[in-house]
Formats: sequence, structure tokens, C-alpha cells
Amino acid sequence: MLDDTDVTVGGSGGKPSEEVTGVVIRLAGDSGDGMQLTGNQFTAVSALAGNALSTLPDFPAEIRAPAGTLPGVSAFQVHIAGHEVTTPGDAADVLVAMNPAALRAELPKVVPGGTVVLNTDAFGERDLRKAGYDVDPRDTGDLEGFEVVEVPMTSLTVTAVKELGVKSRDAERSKNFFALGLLCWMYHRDPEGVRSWIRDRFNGKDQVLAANLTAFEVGLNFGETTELIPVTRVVPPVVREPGTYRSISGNTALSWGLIAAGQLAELPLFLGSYPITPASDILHELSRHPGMGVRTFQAEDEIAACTAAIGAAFAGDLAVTTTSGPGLALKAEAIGLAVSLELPLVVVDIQRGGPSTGLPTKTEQADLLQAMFGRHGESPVPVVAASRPSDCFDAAVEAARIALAYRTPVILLSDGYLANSAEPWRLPAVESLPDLRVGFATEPNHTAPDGTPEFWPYLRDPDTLARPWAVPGTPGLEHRIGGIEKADGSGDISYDPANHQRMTELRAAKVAGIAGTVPPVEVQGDAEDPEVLVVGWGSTWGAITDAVERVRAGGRRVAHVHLRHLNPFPPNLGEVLADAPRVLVPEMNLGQLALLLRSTFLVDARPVNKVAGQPFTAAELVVELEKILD
Amino acid sequence: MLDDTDVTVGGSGGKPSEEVTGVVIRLAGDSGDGMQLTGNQFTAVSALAGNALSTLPDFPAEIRAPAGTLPGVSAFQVHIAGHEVTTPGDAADVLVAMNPAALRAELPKVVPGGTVVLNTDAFGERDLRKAGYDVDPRDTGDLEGFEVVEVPMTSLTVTAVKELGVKSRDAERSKNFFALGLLCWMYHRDPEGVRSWIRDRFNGKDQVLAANLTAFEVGLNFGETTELIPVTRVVPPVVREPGTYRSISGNTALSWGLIAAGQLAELPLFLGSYPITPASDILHELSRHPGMGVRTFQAEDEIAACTAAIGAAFAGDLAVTTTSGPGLALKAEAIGLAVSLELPLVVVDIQRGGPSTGLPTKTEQADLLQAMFGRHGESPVPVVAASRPSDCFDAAVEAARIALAYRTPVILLSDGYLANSAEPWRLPAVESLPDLRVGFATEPNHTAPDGTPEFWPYLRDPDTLARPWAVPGTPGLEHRIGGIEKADGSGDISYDPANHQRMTELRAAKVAGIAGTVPPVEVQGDAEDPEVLVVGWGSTWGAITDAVERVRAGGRRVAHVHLRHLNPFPPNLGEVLADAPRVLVPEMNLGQLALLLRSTFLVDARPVNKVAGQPFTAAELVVELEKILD
Amino acid sequence: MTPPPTPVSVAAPGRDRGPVPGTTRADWQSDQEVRWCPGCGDYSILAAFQFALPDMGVRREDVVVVGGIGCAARFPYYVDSYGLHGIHGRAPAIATGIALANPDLSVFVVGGDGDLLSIGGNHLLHALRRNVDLTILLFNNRIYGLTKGQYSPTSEQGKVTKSSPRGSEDAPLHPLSVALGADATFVARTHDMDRAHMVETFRRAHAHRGAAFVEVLQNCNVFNDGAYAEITSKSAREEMVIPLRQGEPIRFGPDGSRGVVLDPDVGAVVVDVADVAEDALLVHDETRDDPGIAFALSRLAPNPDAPTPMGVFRAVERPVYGIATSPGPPPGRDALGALLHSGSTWTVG
Amino acid sequence: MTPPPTPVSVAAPGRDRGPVPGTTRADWQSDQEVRWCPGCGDYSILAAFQFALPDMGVRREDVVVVGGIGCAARFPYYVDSYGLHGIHGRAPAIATGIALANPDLSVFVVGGDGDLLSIGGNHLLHALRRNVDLTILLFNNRIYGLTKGQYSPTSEQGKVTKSSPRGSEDAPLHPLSVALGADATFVARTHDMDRAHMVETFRRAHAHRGAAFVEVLQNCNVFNDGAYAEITSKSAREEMVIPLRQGEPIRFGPDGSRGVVLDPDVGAVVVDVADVAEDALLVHDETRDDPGIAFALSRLAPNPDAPTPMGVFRAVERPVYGIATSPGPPPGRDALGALLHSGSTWTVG
Ligand SMILES: Cc1ncc(C[n+]2csc(CCOP(=O)(O)OP(=O)(O)O)c2C)c(N)n1
Ligand SMILES: Cc1ncc(C[n+]2csc(CCOP(=O)(O)OP(=O)(O)O)c2C)c(N)n1
Ligand code: SF4
Ligand code: SF4
Ligand SMILES: [Mg+2]
Ligand SMILES: [Mg+2]
Repeated sequence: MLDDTDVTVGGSGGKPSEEVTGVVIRLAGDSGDGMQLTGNQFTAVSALAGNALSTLPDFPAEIRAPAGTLPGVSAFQVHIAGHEVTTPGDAADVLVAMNPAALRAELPKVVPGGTVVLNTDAFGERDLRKAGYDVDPRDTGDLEGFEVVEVPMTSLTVTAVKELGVKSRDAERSKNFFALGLLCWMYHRDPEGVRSWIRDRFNGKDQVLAANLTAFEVGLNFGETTELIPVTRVVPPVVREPGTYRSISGNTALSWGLIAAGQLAELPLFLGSYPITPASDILHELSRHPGMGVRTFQAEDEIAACTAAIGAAFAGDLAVTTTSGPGLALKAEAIGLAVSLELPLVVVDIQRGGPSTGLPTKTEQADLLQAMFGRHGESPVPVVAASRPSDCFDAAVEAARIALAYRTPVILLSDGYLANSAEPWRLPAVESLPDLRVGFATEPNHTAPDGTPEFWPYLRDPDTLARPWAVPGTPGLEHRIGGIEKADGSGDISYDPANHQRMTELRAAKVAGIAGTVPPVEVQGDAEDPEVLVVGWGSTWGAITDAVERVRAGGRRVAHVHLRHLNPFPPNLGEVLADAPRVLVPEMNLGQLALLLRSTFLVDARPVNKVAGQPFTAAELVVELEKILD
Repeated sequence: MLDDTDVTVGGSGGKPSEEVTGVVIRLAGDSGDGMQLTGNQFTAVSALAGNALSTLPDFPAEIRAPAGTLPGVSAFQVHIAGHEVTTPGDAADVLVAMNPAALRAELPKVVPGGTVVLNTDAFGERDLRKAGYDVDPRDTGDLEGFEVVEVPMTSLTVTAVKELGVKSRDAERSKNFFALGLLCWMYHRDPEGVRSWIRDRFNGKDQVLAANLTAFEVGLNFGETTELIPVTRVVPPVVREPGTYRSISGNTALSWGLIAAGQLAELPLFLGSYPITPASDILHELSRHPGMGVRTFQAEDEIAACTAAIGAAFAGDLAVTTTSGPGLALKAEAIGLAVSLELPLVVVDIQRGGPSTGLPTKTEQADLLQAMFGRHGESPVPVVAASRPSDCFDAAVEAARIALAYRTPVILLSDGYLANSAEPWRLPAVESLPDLRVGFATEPNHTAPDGTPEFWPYLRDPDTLARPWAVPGTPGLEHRIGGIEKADGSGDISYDPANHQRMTELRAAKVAGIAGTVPPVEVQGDAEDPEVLVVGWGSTWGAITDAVERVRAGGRRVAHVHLRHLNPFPPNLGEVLADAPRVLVPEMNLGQLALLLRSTFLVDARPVNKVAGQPFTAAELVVELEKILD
Repeated sequence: MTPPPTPVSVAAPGRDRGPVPGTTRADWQSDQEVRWCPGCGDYSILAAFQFALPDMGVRREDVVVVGGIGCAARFPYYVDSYGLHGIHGRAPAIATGIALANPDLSVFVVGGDGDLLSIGGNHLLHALRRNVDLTILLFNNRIYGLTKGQYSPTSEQGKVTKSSPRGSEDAPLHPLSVALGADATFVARTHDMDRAHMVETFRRAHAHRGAAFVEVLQNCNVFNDGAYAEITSKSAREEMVIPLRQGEPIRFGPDGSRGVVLDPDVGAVVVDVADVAEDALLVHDETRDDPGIAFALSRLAPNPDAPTPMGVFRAVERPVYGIATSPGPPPGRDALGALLHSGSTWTVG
Repeated sequence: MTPPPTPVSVAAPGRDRGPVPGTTRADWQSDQEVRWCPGCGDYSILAAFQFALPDMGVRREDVVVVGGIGCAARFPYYVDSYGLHGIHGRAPAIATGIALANPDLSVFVVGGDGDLLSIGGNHLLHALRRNVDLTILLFNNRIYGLTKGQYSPTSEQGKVTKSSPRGSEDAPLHPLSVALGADATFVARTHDMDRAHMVETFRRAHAHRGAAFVEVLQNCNVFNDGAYAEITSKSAREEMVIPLRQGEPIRFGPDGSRGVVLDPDVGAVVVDVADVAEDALLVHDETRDDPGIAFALSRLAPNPDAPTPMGVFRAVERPVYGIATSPGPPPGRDALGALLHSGSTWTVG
């Protein structure tokens, strides 16, 4: 929706313009049409313009499904605003549809009265049929109530670009830059930023560069000259804390958080990974930073990725393995080994739609219980979750902190939505980041009955219960560890029943003890006397925050707690829950956090579930909140 | 303990004998000493003698740890009685220790005043040292309060056997048959049964056969003639329901249950498996029955074992895969595929001590939450557990019933204790076993808009929500299924958000709906107004039953519910729990069923945990019950 | 040995179904939209497969196509037969279960180089060494297509991809060498630019009893375009394709001017025929029991920039896995009763 | 290319540690009780390994032994160095992580035929093709020992075991053929009855840069006793062991009366030297770049009932995996700041 429309304040190219506090734009086209690229670039220039923003890429599982069909539609939604925003928006104010399939798939997501920009060149009879339209929707009532802007994008682009001597097939490919130009004109974006980005990005590919630049200019000029769009819109910059900002996606933030952890721990970073959507981009990003002490190992499968990381941890690296749900399932046995070895390991799961292959490019939060319990035996693992794209940085640092300090695998949960969506991020001062250094063992830590100094790999730190980390290459600390139960202290193989009981309890106590270093949860909204407490985790943060604010604006008392730590829970969570008359838990699953809260605290936490491959909209949550408050 | 000692009633070989209602015997020796064989054979003749019985094999993870050392001790405990017994006994009345290590490891498990039979030939100085004794325990106070019977078993055996021309090394190996003979004499077992078993078992190996038979006879005769054992004991037969009985171990019962399911469903049975302790014996047993329509496939790993079973299920077999905890972890992704494909599959997990390699030959119940949640995405799987060795048969049939009727993977939980322990089993009449037949689809089930008949693989049965099972080879029903989300009904690939929500809910509803065919739980003990309700699952059945009876005998009101179905729970479980003022949940884990009960029913189910690789004894549970009742 | 199983079931289709009805390509095209990128080599392989099927003498209902995950592994959806789209890497194991459960079926496995040689390498190895009755088609585009362009286990060393910005350090696996290392009984290579050769290769692979392994060189025009251009393009073929013909000396090139010899100091090598005695040329024999010479041929042109043998490298007979230990049909309740009562039992009352 | 990593850490041991101190066998014996069955071949392999270590010129702290699960895989516990007893099948992958994290270490992998060829076959294949700097010892007893006697992927067809009461139907894998199929750079065979040969083979394998693969024929006297008796017993060796000696014609038997030739119609074959020209004998050359001939040799004696080559089949140089893409040390907070501020940013206030 248009957040709010302000007075007409000026013009672009002589056209009147009005100021709006925010706008939601959705770009949709074929997988091959470059909608993600266009969307990301529009986001980037909006970020540079100082807008608040939040994005939602939404693409199909095929590389390129047949052109013009519904399964091939790739969409990108961005919410830009002059005030903080936490979601990509409930619905779109503007839809740019590059073909009939895009129109058909995406029109339901446009607000009544919204603007629909159509690439009319793609509305031939075959195109319509491929999209499943019997009749041109422009000739039916389908578009009633929308402001329709018809632009022959392809032909305008091709005509201009062909003059450069580019083949018409290739020229056609530039039409997304036409759309980008038009959008930049409509929202007063600085074209110079886009131009220099195009020059950079297509550097060396002269024809393509020239074609894209030209298409972009034609799009800009079309806006200037056309009568079709009478009013342009200005989204003012948001008032922000001073600092340096950049636009960042969840996967990049997570990658950089891992790189940061390597610096903060003064350890080389080892990533063992096997490509999988939507986690692959972390592998890609990390592989670009050998200069930051990062080694990436693309393994033959997820089990090798995880066990190689365990080997690297044994050898003294900060070890990480990244994957999505199916890969986490495959790593289960290996994570159990890391639990038994008590070695630091960060396991990143970018959740996607399941079960099985499910909806690989869509988002979901249904791996929480797998993270908690998806191993045989009593095999406790700390679980940490990120709540917004930029938060992936902090969550990664926190996961590494726990892994290193407690010598334990830690599972870090993100999801497909966080992974690919972007927002502005105020860069932290590097001095403010925590110190993650943990010393390696260098000396024997025990004395044998006969007085000789020995090294006992399972002698624990009394505070953290962590065992010493003695890395190969250290003289005098030679020792052997393994997955068989070991004697408390010495680490020798032990089948003693009492020892197994003790070790099982120690491993559980070590993980439970992490709560001592976890900050208490902060209650947002009405901390005192709320009518309902909303408890969330992960990427629902934005939608919940927005929904809670809307309901509070309506005069109701609502509190919101968002969990970074899912195992162990923060120390004060029980109290906060006990104080709330009703507890609502929205999740993109069938109630997994709700299950944990119910069993841990015996509170009647009520699940609100969406398992549709799409994030909650704030509007959906407002409805749920109002229902429970009725 | 001796359950109860009765009057002296007669004699064996002229010796006086007394009747006891029950006795617990523990045999212990080196891994190579054949204690398991001896124990099993003593169990078998006791079963034939009509005793009630329960056994507990307890062996190390190594094939043969160094002879004479503590890690190499292999023990076998059997409880024989003239009344029903449900556990192998809290402690041993009689310990037969073949060497000092066995004595040292096992003496703590003998009741005060118990009998300790020692093989004195193994008490040389080196033997003592290997066992960690500085001084011969016979010369210290260690054996005070026990009736010690010293028998030079090795030399008596070797002397007799050598006369047959057997090498003394080989002769020595027969000493366990000496022990068996002595025990048979002490408890009036019919030697003829043993003799014919020896003849059978060692058929073709003449020397070994002769040696073992001779050793057995020498043992028997030694009893007759020695003054060391003044009194023999008679354990009367138990009064039992009429029927034909056999002694059966959990793994054999489970194997036969699967074979039975194949007959009851009229389907070939396909087992895909990879060897792993303590599940391998099911693979071994099933591989012996091609004549029962069983094919076993020893795969290259657990993932192949499970996915091959999925393939066989697609092709129309009753498909099974068997493993233990680490293997279940590896199968997680494949089980998720079976959830998505909605094909019948029985996944058997014989739980062992974890995490990781843990205590591979010891028992534990710590895979329940893995069974429930150890997959990515929303991936519901029914879970069924066996509670005693013979019950493994029924549990297997039930798991197959659910898998077939609902086209779903089912996880069947047993554990290392059930797997290897044995008890008498009254054979069911085959006519009384359920009909598991489910028809394959043979005809199209849907009509296309143009009137042509089609086959829709995801069109569900309205009652069970099961989809049709159309097997390759059936003309006209050609179709494709896969792990990507599919459209409700047609099964075509679908990325539609609303469809994913619907399918996720349908899969959950299908599993939840199984509760409709699950019998309500029966409450044992004081169903009305109990002071405490004990809820258990799996192999704790025996210890809980015994403990509850003991506490009730003390005048307290205790109820006991034992769950076969862990997902979904039986329909009346909530009510039963609500009626109990206190709920106690003993488990060989850190509280996994307790967690499920708490979250499902919001009752304060209190866990009683033992994670020591050993089953609960009834005595331990009595203590816990008394604590909560105080 | 017990007799082989009849595919028993309460509702099993009768086995006596008369002669196999003739089919055309169209009969094998499913109603599912083909969702590969325009220009992908997978299209031509699919077409060749659908052209080959009518020649294989199989009924539609007896064909099962199994894929793992990847672009190639989507194949089952497009063939109008039974199909199973499994999980990444596991297609050979799934297919093994199908083939064992019903030996009357024609079971195909289709997967990419990632699916069958990276995560699934071990299942492939074991299906081949067991000689399970499968026809396995590996579409080797030397890249991970579906995950958008990381190097694969067949990518050349130094390849720059999203996950190897400085060039991949991994030495590639050669699918045929791996297969022969596992003693596979049928091993062949074909490519996506030659329909006739594909059709014939698929037909022969299917006709083989036991595990047949076919590497299909495939172009991924989006992420690894032109990987085989130096070999498979029409213009290059004469110089770069070494056709393997049973019983004939191995020669190729203009007028058969080049050939292959086995040099005991080196291995299999390409020579100018003019430089050697003509009868020094290696005579191709698929049926050699020892896989040694087939292996040597598989080492020619480890990268697709040199003359590359195309055709059937090996085709030998070995017992088909699972036949000798086939169980009988489930004999029913009475037999169950007999089992329960076998051995030591006792009766009360 | 960035420089190779220094094993950086807050408390890393200094790297300049002077000459390697001399050791004896006893220095390599850990205090853990060895828990194999009495008479197991693993004992003699362990002894040979501990005898070989002093010759390898390594420090105790720089040696890491990694095992999966199995009797063989218990090996790490018994060597007084760093050791990791992992999970079944994954030792090559764990070891890859160790070797990549610290290239200064000598990393050994020890596993059984089940561990390394069944569940772990794929990791083995990929470690070999990548040429990770590992020394991999596969103890091939052709049985699953630790799980008490099921057939393994190297068991002979027809083997009767607990899980194959009617005889196993699986054709065995031949470890050396599999390794050569993956283009392994160092491939050798030795056996548990010949300590001197083991010691020399282990020493050479360790000296090789990259992945070295050694098959050790091992007797499991409990579940597969005598599997190699026809070859490895002292009395049989002269007739049944074909020693491979670099640069020499391959001959064996009494007075070198038998030998190996490469027959282009068959493969590598054993002949009576009297029947062929002496210079027709195959001259052994470990360093041949093409693995074809080494592979042919690996096919001699697929079962241990015929003359069996023993020694180094192949030893070639290839870049060691991970060196070219070694990262630098973590440069610290300032560099992190620079990364965060790189590219497009904007400043407020
Ligand atoms: C367990 C698991 N790991 C990873 C993936 C992601 N993934 C899907 S396809 C693929 C590789 C595709 O490459 P290839 O098999 O060569 O097929 P192509 O797409 O090139 O035809 C990967 C890594 C997955 N789906 N499942
Ligand atoms: C995931 C997993 N699967 C199965 C097992 C059981 N297991 C332990 S060792 C072993 C095989 C042992 O054979 P091999 O590797 O040849 O070693 P050996 O004992 O013969 O030396 C198996 C199947 C396990 N520990 N973990
Ligand atoms: S990504 Fe490559 S392999 Fe996949 S469909 Fe596109 S062109 Fe074909
Ligand atoms: S079972 Fe076999 S391999 Fe294992 S320790 Fe015993 S003899 Fe050795
Ligand atoms: Mg590929
Ligand atoms: Mg073995």
C-alpha cells in the first residue's frame, strides 16, 4: 500500500510530483527477464537515496521454466519509505508486469487502485495463451479499479538498441533496463548511480553494456515525455541514526558475520559446504575472501562438508558448514559426532519449504525441531536464529561465540526470505564487536598418579564446562578423541554406566549453562500488562513488529518478544511468559516454537501458522491479533 | 534376588533340594568365553521346563577385548521363576564368574548372601593383575557375606576333553559347557534338551561337538559328586494360559512380525539394511527366509538401504529398513522423501546408547524425539514402540498396518535391551492376526475436463486420507511422483502457496487421523483415583510393571499406562492424564516422552531419567515412586 | 535356490499380456511442461530417448524412470511412463529397490554429474559393481546447473565458477574410468549433438542385462556453454570423435588417417596410422572380460579438447544382481504358522 | 594466488622447532589397551606402522591418525599422536578438513573395507581424485569385523555369512581398481604377513605428496580366517606374490620363471617367461602418467587365489589439493572494517 500520500510538492521533467511516505513496488517477468537484477538495482539506488527499505525476491525453482508461462514467473518486491519499515509490504502499490503470465500471477498482490505497468509488446495472442488467458485481460474487467499504464517496452528498447548494431534478440534482453529507467524516473532516483553500476557490472562486455545503458536511458526519457504517467512520486529519506550504511542481504550479512568472527577470534575460517538453494550464496561469497583468512571447501556432499569442518575444527580453525533443510538432515549424524567430540562448529541452515525437496526457492521456518532434536541419543545443540537481513551478521557472530567458548556445534537458523531480501544496515564499528578469542591448550592439565604431567582432553572449565582445545602440532598434548563414550576427564573410552549418565548430564548442563551468557529478552511494545504477548523467532520479526504496532495504534496493549536464542532460552523468558494472559506464536511452520514453549513452561502458547512458502504479511497478523483480542 | 524360598522338597542325585519361586542367575566371563551362548541355552531349557523368564545380555563393544580384562567382560543375566516375571531381576542370586575380571565387574550386581561360583583355574597371578586386583579377592574381605563355590572348571574340562584327543587350547574353550552342566544340575534342568541342542548346533564339527558334550557331562557330574553345593533348587513351572509357547528374543520377534505382516498383507517383504549393532540380527534373521517371500538387500550404507526400500515400496513391496540411532540419523532425508511420496515404509530403530557412536552394545531410549522431529520441514511420521521381547512381533505388525493403510513411513522403536533379551511367548493363532491387505489401484480415478479418464496419484481416500498405490506394471496408471511439492489431487509439481499450505495440513491430518484406529490406552493398576500415574513406553514396561505392583502391594494407589503409539497418541490419553494428580514418566533418556506429554497436554509430567546404558531395575523405580508419594 | 519372484500382490496386473503394442515417440511424451532453459542439451537427449523407446520393445507401464535432483534429474517428469523424482544422489539406490522388487520392469536412472558422481558417487559405484539391472544415463555438463553454476566433479581444473572465483583446484573424475574401476558390465559414451548415436546407444544400453552405464556429453548453455564444442560440433567431429566399432581397428580422422594403439610404455595412445603398422592398431572388442583395455581407452582425452572415443567401451555378461537370491511369493498364513511353531516350543494345557 | 596459510592462532605452537627428534617404536605406542581379537592381523599392521614411523622423519605432535568405525578404524587409539575416531565411513572427509586446515601435519586415514569402500566409498574416491595430502591405509579383511561377520564390498561372490546364508550375490570391488579409476596418484598393496614390506610401503606412502592409497591385505581370524592364506603365507609367497619393482620387468616365481605381459587382446596376463621373449615382459613403471597400465595390473588376481602383485602400482606427481587456493591468515579487525565499508555505502549525519 502507499503508506501515506502527501501534498504535491514539485515536478520531475516538468511533471507534478507528490510526496508519499512509502511505496511498495513489485516487478514481475520471466525467469530470464532479469527481474531480480532490476529489483536489486532499484533497491540499491533507493538505499543510496536514504530510503528505508525491505525487499522480497520470489523466484521459481527452475533455472528458466518455459518463457511466458506461469511457473516461469520471477518476481521481486521492494518497500521503500521515509520511515522505518520492517516488511516488504502487505501488497504492492505498483506492479510492473513484463508479460501476461506475470500479470496473471501477480495481480492479486496489488492493492485496489494500485498502478499496473504493462509491457504491451508481450501481449500477443500466443503470450496470452501461454499465460492461460483466453481473452486479453485488458479487454475484460480484470484490470478494473487499477491504474493501468501500457508501455511497449520491448519495441521501444529494441528500436533504440538496434541502432548500436546489437542483434534484436540481444536487444530485447535489455528491456528490463528500460523498466528500471522508467521506475527511476517515476520515483526520482538518481540515474547516475545506476549508470555507473551498469558500467561496472558489464565492464568488458561492450555490446551488452551499451545496450543496457541505452535501454535505461530510453526508459528514463520515456517517463519524461509520456503522458501516461501524469504524476511522479517522491519518497523522502528516512531520518536515521548517524553512521555509515549499506544495503545488505541476509546471506551476505551472514557471510560477513562469519568473516568477522574469524577476525574476532583470530582464527582462520574454514567453510565446508555443498551447494544448495537458498544457502549457496554464502559459499559463493565466502569463496571470494581468501584474503580474510577464509578457506572454502566445496565437498562431495553435505556429510563430507560437515565432517571436513569437524576435522578443521580439530586442527584449530573456526569451522563452519552451511546448508538448507535437506542438508541439515544429512549432517545429523556428523553433528552428533561434534557433540560427542565437543569441538566448535557453526552449522548454518537457510530454511526452505519442505518436506523433502519441497519448495526449494521459497521460505519456511520448519527446521526448528530438526535443529533441536534431529540427532540420535541425547545430543543437545545450542540454536540461534537471525531475525532480519542485517541481523544475520550479529547472529553469525553470536553463533561463533557460543561454538568457540563452549566447544560445541551451534545451529544458526536463517531462511530463504532473510537470505535473499535486503535492507539498509548501519555498519557497526569494528572496535565494538566482541572479542571471541579462546586460547588453545598449550600445557598438560593433569598429573598422573606417578607424578608425570598428562593432558586430559575432557577436563572441563568449571565455569563453561568447556573442554580444552588442544590442536595437532602442539607438542606434549598428543591425545585421541572419538564418538564412543569417554571417561569424564581423561577422555579414555568408557562403557561404565555411571560415567555415561554423568557425561550425558554434563553435555546437557554445558548447553543449558549458555543461558548464563545470554541477555534477557527485551519486551517490545507494552511490556507492562499486555493483553497478549506475541512470541516470535527468525524472519517473522518484521511482520510481527509491524502488526503489533498497528494493533497498538488501535489502542490495544500488545507485547512482543523475539527470540535470538532458541536453545537454551534466555533466562527470563519463563517470567515474561508467566506474566502474559495470552501467548500467541506466529511461525511459518505448524507450531514448532509453540511446542517448545508449551513443554518448557507449561503455558498455553497458541500457534498461528502459515506454511505457504511466503512470509507473513503484517496484515495477516493484525487479523490474528484482533481475533485473539476479541 | 531369590523371589521366595520354599521348603526343602526333595533331592537331585541324593542331594536335598529346596523349591524357590524364582532365581536370578548371572553368567560372566571373557567375550570369547561363550557366556551369551551358555546363557541363552540355560534360558532355553528353563523355558522348556515351563518357567517364566526374562533375560538381559550385557556385552562389550569390542569383538574380543584383551582376554581377562574388565572391558572384555561379557555377561548374561536370566530371571527364572514360577510366577510371571517382567524383568531380568534387580540383582543376581547367583553369579558364575569365569575369571577375576568377571568377578570384579559383576560382584556389585549380586544380592547380599548370594552365591558366587568361581572358575578357580583362572585366578592365577597374571589373571588377577589383568583384572586390576593386587590381592586375590578370595583372600580379602571382598567376598564376605557371599556363598562362594570354587570350582576348577578349566582343568576339570581339559582333563576330560583331552582324552578325546582334542588340543588343550580347544579343550579349554569348552569350559562354558561345564558351567552349563553345573547350572543344569543345580536347577534340575533336563540335560537331554541340552544334549540334543549341542548335537544339532555343532553338527558336522565332530571334535567340537564331542568336546562340548563331554564338558557338559563333566559339569553335571561334578554337581552330583561335589560337596561344595549342598542344596539344589527347584523352580516350579509357572501357571500359564493354555497354548503353545516358545522362547523368543526381541529381534527375532520383530523379524517374525515383519514376516507375518508380509503374509497378512499378501505382499513380498523387502528389507533394505546396513549392518549395525544392535539391529543386525534382524537382517540376519530375515535373510534366512526367502521361502516366506522375503528379500534382504544389504546396501552400501543406510541411505541406500532406506532409499532402496522406498523404491521397492513404489514397486509394490512391503518395504522395511532396519537400523539403530546413527543409521536413523542418516536416513532422515530419505524418510522425508517417503513422507512426501506418501509410500508405505516401516523404519525400524533398535535404539542404543548415544550420542554419536556412544555405547553401541548398550540400551537407551533416546531416539524418540529424533523419530518425531528428525527431518526438515513439516514431516509428520507415525511412531510405534514395542514394550517387551514378544511384543516386538505385534508392534511390527502394527507398524506395517499403519504404513500400508495410510501410505506413510512409520518408525518402529525397539532398543538394545529388548533386542537381545528373551522371554517365553505364547504363539498367536495365525487366524487371529489382522488382515493387512490393501488393494493396489487398477483403474483411473479421475476424469479430465475433456472426459478422458486419468489417474491422479494424490487423490485421497476420504477416510484415511491415503493416496492410491499404483504400482509400475499396471497399464493405464502411468504417473510420476517426487519430493517437490505437488498439487493436491493431480500430483503435478506445484509452487502455489495455498496448495502448499493445504498439502502440509493434509499430511499432518493424515497422521493425526491414525488415532481413530488406535485402541484407547488401558490403565493398569489403580485406574480409579490413583495417587500417581506412571506413563511409560518401550522396554521400561517390565520394570515399571514390577515396581508399580510392589508399591501397590505396599498399599498405595498407582496407575500405569504404557504407550504403544507415540504419534499420534491414543485418543483417550489426554483424559487419562487429566485425571491423575501426578504424572511420572520413567525413560532411559533425559525426558523425551515427558516433553511430548507436556507440550501436547500441558500436564506437569515429571521425568525420571536413567541414561546409563542399562535398563531400569524395578527397585530403582520403587524408590522414585516412593519419593513422589512421600 | 528358490525360484525367481513373481510380482505378487492382491491386485497385481496379470503377467500374460500378449505382444508388446507398438508405440511412437508421442506415446512417450508426458503432459508435463518441459522446464529446461531454452537451448539446453537436455531437450535433444529427451527427444532421442523418446525416439529410442519405441525400438526397445517395452510397454509404457513397464518403464520406470528414476531421477535424483538436478536439471537432468527432472527427466522422469517428461517421459510418459512410471517415474520417480527422488532426492539428490540417491536415484541409483531407489532404482535398485525397484529393480529388485520387480525384475520385469525396465528401470532407467537419469542424473547429472553432480547427482551421480558427487553426492551419489557411491550409489553409482555399488549399483554398477553389483550389476543391478538398470540403465543409467549420466548427463555430463561438467557443472551444477540447477543450483546455478558451481563447478562439479567433472569440471576441468582451474574452472572459474561462482564457488571457485580463483579457479577450481579439484581434478575431475572421468565417469567412464570410475565405472570401469567398479567393473561395470556395460559402459558407453554418446553426446547431445548426435541423435542417431544417442538412439542407438540408449537402445543397446537398455538391451544389456545388468547395469548399463552411459555418459551423455551435454551442453548447459546457461552455465557452461560450449563445454564440448571442440568435439561434438558437426564440423569438429571427424577430427575429434573416435568411433568405437566392435571388431574393427580403432581409427578416425579424415580417411581414417589416425588410430589408437596400446603402448606398453604409456597406455592407449592416438597415432597417425601412417606411423605404425596398420595391424598395430588396437582392435576394438567390447566383450573383453578384463576391463583393463576398456579402461585404457577411457583415459584418452581426459579433457574434451582431444580426440574422444564415442560408443560402447565394454559390454560383457555377468549374472544379474538379485536373480539368484530371488525370494518366492509370500506363502501365506499357514506357512507363517509353521514358522512360528518351528524349533523348540512347548505346550501348556 | 595468495600465499599458503600459516597455521595461525592465538596460541599456535611456534613453527621453528629445530630438527625432528629421533623416535623409536615405543614412542608411538599409546597407553591405551589394544582391543583386537587375539591373533588379528591388525596387530602386525600396527606394529609395522609403529616401526615405520621413526623412519618418516615426523614429530609426534605433527601426526594425526583418523579412523572411521570398524575394527581397523580403532587404530588411532593405539598410536601415540593426535588421533580422531570418527563416524563410519567419514574418515577421508574428516582428514581432508584437517589436512586443509594445517598442511604441516602428516595425516593418516585408517579404515576397513566396509568403512572405506561401503559407506565411505565416495569420500575415498573424492579424496583421491582431489589429491588431498593424506596417507590412506585400507585394511582389507573382506568382511565386516566389528559388526560380527557380514559380507563386505570386497567379499568374494557366493560368500556365506550371517547376512548371506545362501551366499552373497554381490560382485566385489577391487580397492586398487577403484582408486585408479579415481586417478589416485599413489597406489600400493602390501599384506599383514610381511612386516618389512609393510614398513617400506608405509614409508613410501607417507613420503608421497598428495593422496597415497595403500591396500593392506589383513586377516580377520574370527570371521574370515585364511582369506589370503593362499597368497600371503610364507610358503605360498614365491609362487603367488608378484613383486613390483620400479624399472624392472615384472617377474616372479621360482627363479623368476613367470612374468607379466600386456596382451592387447586381453589385458595384463601372467605367462611363463619361457613362453615369451624376455623383453616382451612388462617393465614396471610407477611413474606412468596414464593410469591405464597400472589399472591393468590391478586386474590381475581379482580374487586372492592367483598370483597377486604387491608393491607400488603408481606414484605420480600432481599438485597437492588446497595449496594453490590457500587463504592468508585472518588479517584482523581493520581489514574487517575495510570489507564492511567496501562498495556502495552512504553516510548519515
Ligand atoms: C541433499 C541435497 N543437497 C543439495 C541439493 C542442491 N542441488 C540440487 S541439484 C544439485 C546439483 C546439480 O548438478 P547436476 O547433478 O550436475 O545436474 P544438472 O543440474 O547440471 O543437470 C544440487 C547441488 C539438494 N537438492 N539436495
Ligand atoms: C552409521 C553407521 N552404520 C553402521 C555402523 C555399524 N558398523 C560399525 S563397523 C561396520 C563395518 C566394519 O567393517 P570394516 O569397515 O570392514 O572394518 P573391520 O571391522 O572389518 O576392520 C559397521 C557396519 C556404524 N557404526 N555406523
Ligand atoms: S541450467 Fe543448464 S543444464 Fe539446467 S536447464 Fe538450464 S541449460 Fe540446461
Ligand atoms: S573381528 Fe576380525 S578384524 Fe576385528 S579384531 Fe577380531 S579378528 Fe580382527
Ligand atoms: Mg551437471
Ligand atoms: Mg573389514
